[in-house]
Amino acid sequence: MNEPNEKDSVFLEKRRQLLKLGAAGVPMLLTMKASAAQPLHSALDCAITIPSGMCIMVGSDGAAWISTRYNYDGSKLTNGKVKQFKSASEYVLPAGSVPARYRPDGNCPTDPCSSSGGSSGDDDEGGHWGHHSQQESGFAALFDRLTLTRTAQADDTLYASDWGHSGGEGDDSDDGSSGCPTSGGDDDDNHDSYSSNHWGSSDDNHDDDEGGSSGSNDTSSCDYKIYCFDSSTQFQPGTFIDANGNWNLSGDLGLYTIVAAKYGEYYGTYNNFPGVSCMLSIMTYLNNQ
Amino acid sequence: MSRSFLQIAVGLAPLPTGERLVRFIGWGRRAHILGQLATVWEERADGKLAEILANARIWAGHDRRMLSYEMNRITRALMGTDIYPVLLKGGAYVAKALTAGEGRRVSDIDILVKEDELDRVEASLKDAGWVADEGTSGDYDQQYYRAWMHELPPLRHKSRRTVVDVHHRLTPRTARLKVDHEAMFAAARPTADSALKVFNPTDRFIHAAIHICADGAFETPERSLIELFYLFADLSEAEAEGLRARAAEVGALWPVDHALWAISWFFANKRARSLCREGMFAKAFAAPVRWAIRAKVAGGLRAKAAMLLLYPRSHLLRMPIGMLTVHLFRKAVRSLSGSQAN
Amino acid sequence: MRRLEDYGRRAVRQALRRGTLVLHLGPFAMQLKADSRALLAFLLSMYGACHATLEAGVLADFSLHVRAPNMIRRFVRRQITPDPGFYFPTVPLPRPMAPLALEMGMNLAVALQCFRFAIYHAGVVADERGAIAISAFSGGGKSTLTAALMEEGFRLLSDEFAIMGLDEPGLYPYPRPVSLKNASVEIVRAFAGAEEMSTTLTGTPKGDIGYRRARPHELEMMHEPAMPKLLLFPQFSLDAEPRAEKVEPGDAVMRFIAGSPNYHALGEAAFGSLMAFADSVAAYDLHYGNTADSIALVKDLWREHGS
Amino acid sequence: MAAGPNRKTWRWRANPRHYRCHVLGDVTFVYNHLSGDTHMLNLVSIALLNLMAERTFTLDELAAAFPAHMDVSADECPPGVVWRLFDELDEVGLVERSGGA
Repeated sequence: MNEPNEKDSVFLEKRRQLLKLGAAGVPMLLTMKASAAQPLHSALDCAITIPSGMCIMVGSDGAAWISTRYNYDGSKLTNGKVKQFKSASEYVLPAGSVPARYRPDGNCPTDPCSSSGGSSGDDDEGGHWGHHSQQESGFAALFDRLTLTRTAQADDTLYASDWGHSGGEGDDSDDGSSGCPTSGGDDDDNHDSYSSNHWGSSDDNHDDDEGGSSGSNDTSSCDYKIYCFDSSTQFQPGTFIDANGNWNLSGDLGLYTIVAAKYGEYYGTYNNFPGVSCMLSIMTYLNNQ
Repeated sequence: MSRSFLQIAVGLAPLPTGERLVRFIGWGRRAHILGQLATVWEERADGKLAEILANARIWAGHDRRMLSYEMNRITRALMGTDIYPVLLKGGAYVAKALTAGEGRRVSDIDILVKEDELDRVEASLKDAGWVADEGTSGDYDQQYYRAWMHELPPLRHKSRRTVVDVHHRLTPRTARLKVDHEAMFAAARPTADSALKVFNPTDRFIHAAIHICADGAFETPERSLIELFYLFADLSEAEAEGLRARAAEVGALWPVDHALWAISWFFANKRARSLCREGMFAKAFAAPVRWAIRAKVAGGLRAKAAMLLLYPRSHLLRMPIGMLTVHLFRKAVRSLSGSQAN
Repeated sequence: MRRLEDYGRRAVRQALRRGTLVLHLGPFAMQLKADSRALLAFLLSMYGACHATLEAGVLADFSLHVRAPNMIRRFVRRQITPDPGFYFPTVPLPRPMAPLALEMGMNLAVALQCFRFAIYHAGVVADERGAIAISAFSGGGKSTLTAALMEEGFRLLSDEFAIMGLDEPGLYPYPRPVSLKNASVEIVRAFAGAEEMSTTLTGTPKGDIGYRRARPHELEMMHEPAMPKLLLFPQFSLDAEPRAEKVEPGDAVMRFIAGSPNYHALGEAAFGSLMAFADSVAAYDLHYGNTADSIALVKDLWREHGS
Repeated sequence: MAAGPNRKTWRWRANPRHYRCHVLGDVTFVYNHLSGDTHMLNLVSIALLNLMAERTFTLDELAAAFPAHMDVSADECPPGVVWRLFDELDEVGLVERSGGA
């Protein structure tokens, strides 16, 4: 270490200035790290365009319904409207998808919420799979199978479809059956059926918009909250990532980012949820950091 | 994959050539064990192979540095307390410079503390900058870990982003397998340059067997088998002789028997086989499990079926059936760790 | 070693389908697998002069499987792995954009899986006097300037990465096509000539994308590193007065590290080479409003620092 | 944020075997062998690191010795600033405890 001459007056003055900054709380030491906050990497600088008229309805359990076809006027939500929204929704995410801060707070100015609380949503729609008292729900077996299917599928991809030689790797005789039946070709088919088999296909509801009648004695629902994007909005989700690679998500765009990421997590890119490709390239990048 | 690839991986069989070498390296890459291959083969390799192995060695070096620095930081955070945690798994292998720790890729550090120290450890770590990991900061996860698991919810350091798992038992409260972690804790020894302890070699093997055979770590079978192989090779004759007795004493005989079977089968290891003969696999489930392990290692479609057998099994061992479905579901739903950040 | 264009189209297609096509580019061997006409055409056009092998049994540093919409499966797998270790770079894009997926994948492979070199996000060109690194720090026209300098007697080392040795600051070539976005596509087409360019991909997540091919002599010299002399931070803004401002070496290093995907993982060897790099380069912010100005600025600086 | 508890009696030092320095103009880049991190220290923080490499200090001794080492008056370099500087070095593992009950 060749430290400069400590008696040098310019040098001393610089130290004094820095000490003043130090007294003001400015850090005197920086740790160098690759900053994910800089849109440095091509994977991070993509943008998402949210189509105009898209609304996200969030349930108190963190489930979400997404629709571009529901005209929400901002008025108080009723059970009828909730039903209509659900049938108009193009995408559905299961319970637990949306973090608590975006969920309805459950404080109904006009009561009925507290009494109907848990039961208003989950007895008819089958959308609330993650209810805590799963024993009653009757879906327990389904969760089980579903999860295992997902696990196995994902695993299959790892072992079966990465690099075509996989079939030949069991080249020893110690395993009984020979060459694994893992050709690249039927892989794709597997994945396709996987994507459409699970989680229900909401497209069937296409023309049901008018189906749910909003009857006159419709009670208000505070188990749901709706977020809408009026005009088409473009934003870069990469800007939500801080220098440590953590997400700092807030506001409606934060919610959209979460929903797009969740969608990608569950379904991949099959249904072209707006922005899912961008989210996935970002997630891939971050996961490799 | 096959036994022969595993045997090459630890240096028991010669490196293949040509297309088979390409398959071998592809296998090692997918199994995240190129670093381990590098420790065995880099010096004897040249050309592209040497470069691939050097790349893996440098990468694994980062994990190793991370682990030792996390030990340093945990020691710092607990300074002035009378708490001396036991380093588990990868951390212990690095601290003791074991072959099992060389080239191994790791993502977080595990420590074991006494149950009555848990609150103080959590408070100390939080004072030193660790926070609940984003992926498990929700009420459900926090409650789940505290109520049913054998560890605190993972703690992630705010600026370093590294994760520490603080255990106070070696198997969950709910597990059918009851391991006497207190006996193992009592036999743990201090390490040279930190306030952390490590298990003795016998208990280290026993814990790896529990973790791998009973705790779900078999999702990465190649890594797990190589780890068991090296830990077993590090046992002295006397330690190997006493292994099953100690396992019986701490209530971990069946995972140890499974581990011994796996070592004897996959690495054609005579010493493990001779210990196996002492008596095992009377239990009805042993055969399907052995099939599943073999199938999982072999990969391909059979691995998928094997996972159906192994995956819920490891969970069944950990928690009552009622808990199981909810947790499996939650686990599937749980986000991208980042997206629920505060 | 044979070039890709020396093989017949059918042989290349078969190898690409089987996944035995390996491109040998600078220090890296990249194994490719794909079943896409668009990709085959792109490869033959943009990588024709690149050294390649088609037979099985060739080891590669990276394996890239470009399977347009389906690659995302591996993303799901993340949930069940306890180890954040290694993933194939995967970029989910519609089929016609397979070339973009290939290029992004080849970038990601190096950025995320290479540890034999320190990687920094920068374009690099060189002549016999040494190398110029053009940092992407401020997003101000790195690729356009890189492509422009190729017309000024510099050879392309890399459009995307400064690939630096460990313990020594030499910069290594990885001569792949220069990736140009939106307005830059036409600017570069104008001075490089249309025959040097790929067809333009429109409507990608990054806008319009076109590629400028690496030239045969750059591929011939792909094993020859160059010593860095100049580090530039280009900042394009329309109608800006051209000027070059010296950057303090400490600041330059700080910005440069921020653009590295692997510096933190490499330990002391990367520190050693980066400090040697810092001692050997002069660093400047370049402000300019058009390509001609930027070239004039670089030529001035190169007269002073290229020696 | 502190890296852990501290006591008035604990003695601290910097161990030059655990890091490597490179001066670039007014800043010093320090590679930390323990963490693998690279830190950028300014003229003040490198002075504290260098002082602590000479011998061991309690926090109070450090606050008393640093102004003279910097060639400034104690008013210009109050103990609070020194302690915070110390915390920054402690946080990244550049200093270590060396005795003191």
